[in-house]
Amino acid sequence: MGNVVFKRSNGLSKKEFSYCPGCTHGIIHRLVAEVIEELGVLDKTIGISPVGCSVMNYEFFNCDMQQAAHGRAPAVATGIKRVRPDNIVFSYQGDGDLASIGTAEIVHAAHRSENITVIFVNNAIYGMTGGQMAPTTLIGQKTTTSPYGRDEKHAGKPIKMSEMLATIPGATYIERVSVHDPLHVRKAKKAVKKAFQTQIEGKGFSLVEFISSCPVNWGKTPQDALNWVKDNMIPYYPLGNFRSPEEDDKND
Amino acid sequence: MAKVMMKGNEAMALAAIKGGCKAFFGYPITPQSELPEYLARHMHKHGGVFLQAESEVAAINMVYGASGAGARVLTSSSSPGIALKQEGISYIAGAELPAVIINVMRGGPGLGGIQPSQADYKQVTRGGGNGDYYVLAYAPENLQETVNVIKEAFDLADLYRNPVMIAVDGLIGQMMEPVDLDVEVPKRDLPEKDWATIGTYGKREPVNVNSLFLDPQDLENHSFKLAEKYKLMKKNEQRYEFVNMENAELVIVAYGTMARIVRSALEILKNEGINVGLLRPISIWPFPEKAFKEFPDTVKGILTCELSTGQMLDDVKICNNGKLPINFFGRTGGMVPEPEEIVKAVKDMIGGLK
Amino acid sequence: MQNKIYIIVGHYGSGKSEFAVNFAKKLKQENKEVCLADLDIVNPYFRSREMRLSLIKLGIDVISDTLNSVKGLDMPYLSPAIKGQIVHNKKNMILDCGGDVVGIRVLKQFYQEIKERNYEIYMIVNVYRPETSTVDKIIEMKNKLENEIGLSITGFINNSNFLKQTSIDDIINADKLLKEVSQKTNVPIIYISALEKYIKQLPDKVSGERFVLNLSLRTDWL
Amino acid sequence: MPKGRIIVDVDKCKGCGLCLDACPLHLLELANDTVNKKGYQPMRIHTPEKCIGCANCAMMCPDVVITVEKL
Repeated sequence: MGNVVFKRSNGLSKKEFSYCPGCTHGIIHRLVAEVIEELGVLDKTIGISPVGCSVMNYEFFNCDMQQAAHGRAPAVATGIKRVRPDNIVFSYQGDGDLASIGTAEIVHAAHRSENITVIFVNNAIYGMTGGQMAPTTLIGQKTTTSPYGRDEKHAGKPIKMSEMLATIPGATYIERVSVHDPLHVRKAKKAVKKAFQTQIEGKGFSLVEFISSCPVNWGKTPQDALNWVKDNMIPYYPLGNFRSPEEDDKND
Repeated sequence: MAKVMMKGNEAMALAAIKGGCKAFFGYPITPQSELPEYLARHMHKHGGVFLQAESEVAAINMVYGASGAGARVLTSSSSPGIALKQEGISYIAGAELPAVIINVMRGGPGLGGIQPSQADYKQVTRGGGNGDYYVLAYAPENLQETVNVIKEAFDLADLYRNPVMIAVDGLIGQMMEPVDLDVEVPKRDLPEKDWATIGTYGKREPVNVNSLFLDPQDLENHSFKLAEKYKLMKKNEQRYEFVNMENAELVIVAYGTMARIVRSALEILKNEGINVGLLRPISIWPFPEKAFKEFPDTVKGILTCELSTGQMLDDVKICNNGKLPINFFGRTGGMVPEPEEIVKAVKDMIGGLK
Repeated sequence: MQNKIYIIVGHYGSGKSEFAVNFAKKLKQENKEVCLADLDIVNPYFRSREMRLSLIKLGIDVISDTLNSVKGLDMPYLSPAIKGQIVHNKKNMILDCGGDVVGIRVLKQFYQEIKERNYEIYMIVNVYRPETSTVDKIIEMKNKLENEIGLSITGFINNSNFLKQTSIDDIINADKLLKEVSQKTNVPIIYISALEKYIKQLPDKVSGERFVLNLSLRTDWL
Repeated sequence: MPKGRIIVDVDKCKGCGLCLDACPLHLLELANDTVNKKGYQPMRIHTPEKCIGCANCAMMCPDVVITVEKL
């Protein structure tokens, strides 16, 4: 027997993911689960499932979960965290959920610097409802509700949530990551860990934005979808840190 | 604590604290803002949480989260705000979470006005949001009854794992009245909250607070389970008061502030030798249908009085089932009638019956 | 005789507006020129402006908001005529404030003008309100109110009641409490106010001039 | 001697192929000649003796079906 260097995290349940082949929700779930387990907080973590493709992720995380109304996960997280400040609370939200219907909730959770962690999955499309335009859909990108390609004169330019949230004084840690190759997956995990550490240390609001893919609704093979992330999404949604606790410490 | 003079909104806030409320999430709206203001000043002294949310929508979803995490939670608002909260209320009912919601009703529709109204009757008693559900709803008529029912509401919410709404009109929120906050109210035998998300701490399997049932068979099962619960509430939680029913030739059905005005009208009528009774629903859902079987034979008609254009009227019609003639008297938009107007409506009806 | 400004302050719900309306009528009956200014921007109901029409009929000026509302307005919209009346000094003015410290914040903008005039600041007390239920609490409330206005309270009005459930003993007990406050603070009790039926039964020993209240904002059936 | 070994939960693999490009030595392929219980073409390692146990495949696997050992 060799030395096991990688195995399925106990932060995940035994249940198989219901996602389409090649959907990066699975990678992101794994990273969150691994971090929670490695930080030793799995048994006191409470997660919040959104509305979207990951609506049923309460079945996949091996911790207590609440399923929230569309966009309201930050409010639900606030309710939980305020009455149970010693628990670790995270929400998991897609771009329709967080960047469209739930903009008020995410902005104000950041503004109050709620001591929660938000996992934001941006794949530039509404996956669950059948490939409609999202607020993050790229200019020219064809979806079922932007059949001629997103026209900025009609639908505006894609919203950059991390940049926007980073302008909020209460936001403590904001980072955008991608999972299109192993190197970036490893970087992404560090960001998730940092986000949860920010919460564990009581420093306030943390959010990690994942640039993600949707092979099925984009009409691409899983690998082509990741290439599209690299070639089209990342140039518009630059990766990196937008806000960190250290920076806040410096400014204090 | 002895009797004190309190304003309705602050008495309701204190009653919630006395009822074991540990968290409040809300958003200001007239005429209930003194309630969150009171809790902002006092909640922390009782180890509770007060948070002003960014909207009613957020507030009710915070209630969902906190309740799902096992806390006794309150939110309050007024009619248009309650409309915004319906999304969350539906989720709370669907996920079978307890919550207490106070609705200090004002005139509508739309922005309406800020004066007292009972025009939310249907919003309150028909579930209000999407799906097959009801909220247990009480419409008390004075501060003592309001305070008592709020204290009890937290137990009832926990017992049935369902939202409980206290629907009072703006006058009850704004008026002063003597009240004793420490009147004993019935306690219920409450089960452990083993469904609450408080972390597994290695002691049990993870739990999930949820209202999603994608398999229609599962959702039907869930809906029938909820329906059984509502049947039980209908059986056990109907609450009403009869006033002056002996030999009454007419029964007025009225609740809340309207019932107070009717009481004065009954006195005037009595002095004129006209015997009229009052059925005062205290629970408006479940509606006190049992009461309609208890009317004496002398009753020849029913007059429904509301601060609306006629909403409870439908429930009165259902319970009456075509037996007796029914008239309606209502003022709305924040207009509150004088007892004399009801006296006239009674006389008109009696005249018509003869 | 010089016109005065009477500023009515106190814990909210202690009966300021009912007193203010009755006080305005009393002054009018004494053949004085009266202007009642409703400065309550905190409460949406039971404000003295609800009596605007009947008071105007009696020859009493009523000013409140820029829309001259009676009921149903919950915007502050403070009328500029309030300051005008204070400055012109042509009438006795009653400034009916909202409750607590929050309610009298609005007075600050008239501070200079009030200071230069002959004024009384009456603190209405209902000792059956939980936040003015003891000697210490009443004094604490008095101090808070004075700190907010920057002016001293010149008299107490004992308006202690349980509405329809009031007994004479309730009023007598309140009198004892307020006497102690008065002794400790050197602020006199100006009036003891109650419905006529109670005033008639009051023993001689209670402090303050008897002031008969006729409830006008709260209807009989309530 | 291989430096590493991967153990694949074959019946949970969805055959998405993201692991294929992740393997620096291109040791992985989708099995053209078989389907798993789910009806997918599962991935497999064609030259296991060259595996270095880098876990890049596991990094990219959205269904977390790969266990990696260093030998």
